[in-house]
Amino acid sequence: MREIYMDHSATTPVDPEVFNAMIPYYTDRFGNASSIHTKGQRARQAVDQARSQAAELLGASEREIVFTSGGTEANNQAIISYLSNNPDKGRHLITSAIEHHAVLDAFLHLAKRGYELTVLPVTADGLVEPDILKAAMKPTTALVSIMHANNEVGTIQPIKELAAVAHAGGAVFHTDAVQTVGKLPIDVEEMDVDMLAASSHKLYGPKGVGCLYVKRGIRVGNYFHGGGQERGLRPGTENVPGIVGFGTACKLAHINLPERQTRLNKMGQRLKEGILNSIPHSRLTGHPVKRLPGSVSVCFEFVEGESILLMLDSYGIMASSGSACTSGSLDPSHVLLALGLPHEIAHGSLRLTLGKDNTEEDVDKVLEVLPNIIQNLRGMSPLCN
Amino acid sequence: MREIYMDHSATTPVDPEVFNAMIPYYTDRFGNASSIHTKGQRARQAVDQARSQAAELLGASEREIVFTSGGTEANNQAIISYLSNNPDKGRHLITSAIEHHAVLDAFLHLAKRGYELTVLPVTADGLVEPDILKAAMKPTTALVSIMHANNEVGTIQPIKELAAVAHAGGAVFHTDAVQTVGKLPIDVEEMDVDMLAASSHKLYGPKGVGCLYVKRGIRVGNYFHGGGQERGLRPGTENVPGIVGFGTACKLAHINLPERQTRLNKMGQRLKEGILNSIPHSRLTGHPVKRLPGSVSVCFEFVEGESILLMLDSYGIMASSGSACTSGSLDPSHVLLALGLPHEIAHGSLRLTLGKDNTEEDVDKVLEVLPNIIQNLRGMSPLCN
Amino acid sequence: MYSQKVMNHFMNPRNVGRIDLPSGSGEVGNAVCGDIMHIDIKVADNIITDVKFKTFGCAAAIATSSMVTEMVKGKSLQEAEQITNQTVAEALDGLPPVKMHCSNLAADALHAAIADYMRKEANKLGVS
Ligand SMILES: Cc1ncc(COP(=O)(O)O)c(C=O)c1O
Ligand SMILES: Cc1ncc(COP(=O)(O)O)c(C=O)c1O
Ligand code: FES
Ligand code: FES
Repeated sequence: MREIYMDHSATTPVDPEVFNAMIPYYTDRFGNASSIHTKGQRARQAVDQARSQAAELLGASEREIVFTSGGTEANNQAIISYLSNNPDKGRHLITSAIEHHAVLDAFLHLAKRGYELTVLPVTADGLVEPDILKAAMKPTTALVSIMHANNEVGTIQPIKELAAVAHAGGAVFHTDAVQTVGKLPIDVEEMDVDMLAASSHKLYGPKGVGCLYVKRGIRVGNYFHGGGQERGLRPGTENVPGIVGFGTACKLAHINLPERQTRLNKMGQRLKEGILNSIPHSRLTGHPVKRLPGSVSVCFEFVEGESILLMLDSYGIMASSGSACTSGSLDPSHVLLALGLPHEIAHGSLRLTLGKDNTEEDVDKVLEVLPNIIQNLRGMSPLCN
Repeated sequence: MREIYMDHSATTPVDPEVFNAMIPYYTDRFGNASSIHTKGQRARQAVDQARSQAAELLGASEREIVFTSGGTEANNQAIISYLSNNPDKGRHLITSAIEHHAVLDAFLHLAKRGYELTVLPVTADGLVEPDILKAAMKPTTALVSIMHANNEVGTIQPIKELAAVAHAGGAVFHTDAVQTVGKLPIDVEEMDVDMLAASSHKLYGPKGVGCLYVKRGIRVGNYFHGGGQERGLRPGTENVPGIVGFGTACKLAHINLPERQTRLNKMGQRLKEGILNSIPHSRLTGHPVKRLPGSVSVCFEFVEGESILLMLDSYGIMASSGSACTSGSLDPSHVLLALGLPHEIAHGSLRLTLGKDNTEEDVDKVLEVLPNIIQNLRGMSPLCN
Repeated sequence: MYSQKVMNHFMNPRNVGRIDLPSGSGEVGNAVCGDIMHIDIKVADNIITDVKFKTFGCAAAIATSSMVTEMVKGKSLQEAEQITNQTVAEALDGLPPVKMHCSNLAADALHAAIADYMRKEANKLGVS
């Protein structure tokens, strides 16, 4: 059975070219980048090269990139270390209701530590409206953090406009771009963000590495305490092979982005329309057009997400859901609820996220089996007859 | 020129068997361990297996292991999250003067946040004496953290005795075992520690991964804020290949430890004696016998560490120094100073740390070239005639 | 995550559907929580001669529903009443800890159906 992986927003395979670039750094060029000897210096050069590759993808300069262990760390560091390093700034913070937990929970942590937190609502399509942000700004607002695109429903935010509002109000602007780096063109200058978080494993790089962009002049601090790595901003022995892989993934993304974007947009469009047209009582979640290329998120009434996933898996189709109740909680995700979806509908969510290796045949296959799966499950459901 | 790598305390090459175990998890079994589908579940199983391998090496149970991005994170999390999760405990903390910065700086951070910190002195051999700890204990002592063995001078601490003193005084005991896991037999039960930090790249595993052992019943918390990974204790997508590599490294260490320990002790002994006997005005740093297998740290009067390293490097010999002034600071390491070495002597430090792939010929080679290097540099030094 | 038995009952659920004119019906859970189980039973001479279910929920919810119907078919009401969430989970070779409340529902729905039948019987007696 051909495996049809459609869960690229969860994670991506490492590109073979990326992996090839990493190989030498495990057993041969394994030096510690802080060591003075040849092996150390070679590792240092590899880290420097990766830094310039990451910087180039983001439109940043090399000194503005801090390598981290992933998107969670990058977001945590941006938010928490910025505030602890700028105690003179106000104590009001703004974020949105559909952020990833790596952002939301960092803010909730700060709220418990005495910061005042505003969580902005979103439209039914998942948009944070600049006017809503404007109305929420206070003289004491120190930091605004709005994600570039949402991982569950794919909605892309008007970051440039939002950053402008934050800046007009005297606040610093951070964006969680974990879902967009490598998928959408990014230029930190043009978007005018002060900080931006990225995670390697979402763009065909290895897991366990990511980066934080910090605009020159923005005083973030270290989140870890320890050695002087990353100019003191990220203590801990550098994950050299991981960083090399991330750098290479950035390089490849930079080259392939326009073509991939067009292709995934088109394929995603067909998948979306095919599903909505062939399955009654189904609806798209997120924005109809402002969405991540190749990201299709839908809700089916009368059925539950995990059941859909396991049925799809039996056909070799791998997807995810915002409502698979594995965590012991019966609540659908905070994102689906923030969009105003009723619980019973949010329970039937399915997310299919296409990637570079998916083919039109993969889309055909999903469109062939999904309607039957939904019909089957509905046949068991007491909610429909 | 044969490369002679003698910097295993800085980092180790990934064992080819470890690397082979990791390979499938990059491009094929690349799933996110939180995903419900087949690829996700396979990743989950791999993480579970690694957890049992790590637990076995430490004499812990699986639920006591939290995977982190390395030794720095494990130490930071142990110290900082333990305290923020146990606000009812006293606010006095104890550590030693020779800890790694990942521990020392975490404590200095807490000291700035209002905790009272005692930094214990060490003997000239680098030992923390249980009696000194006992005298420093207060009714308000919440946490004691003493490293298992020192990375610069190799001294092994009497952890069991120190933990007993901490416990008798009602405090929790953490140990930074980054330098000993895989090199010395470790049994957390028998050592009776409450928390213990390890880092994969010191035991022939990949960089960017490590773990924290947390004894059942000890309430640590998450250091990152985000998803529910590692039962909420370590949010962030699991670095599956890294964790698999670390697990495999633990398995191999468990098998090979006794033989390696004997061999490295013997080879280290010969290297140490060879150096001290052939080079005048040289002295061992750290304890004469209670030291890490294969770790030889010495100081040469009248010369400076970086110069020694670069000269050795020109012969393909890779080593390190506690006084290579790369950080822009001219101070020798805090460890050498804490041992009571005068600045001018500490400046001439050299650390040779042997590993499993070093041979007797490597030792011969160092013993052949090092005396000349030192003589050479001394010939340039205004300090000696 | 799931045992083979759970997956088997999930992929090939037994006794799905509704019974026309059931002797008793039970429904537990609600759509807001994400799981509803409906069980119909047919009873003759104190024996459950037929049983059918409809379930909205995760794989564990569907598998436990299916399993409970298989366990009670042909059993006396007294035997059926002995079935607990624990015995359903055991019959499926266990459930992941976070899914234990699903098995709860299956046993609850069955007991609700039996109670419904008893109530109807009692009402009949009362009338006659
Ligand atoms: C939008 C978003 N932010 C943050 C993260 C966290 O990144 P990581 O899991 O690499 O720590 C993710 C993915 O898990 C994400 O999708
Ligand atoms: C004793 C000790 N503790 C902590 C660390 C930090 O570990 P890592 O660099 O893996 O974060 C190291 C090594 O760098 C070490 O030698
Ligand atoms: S002697 Fe030149 S920097 Fe140390
Ligand atoms: S229905 Fe959600 S856990 Fe079973």
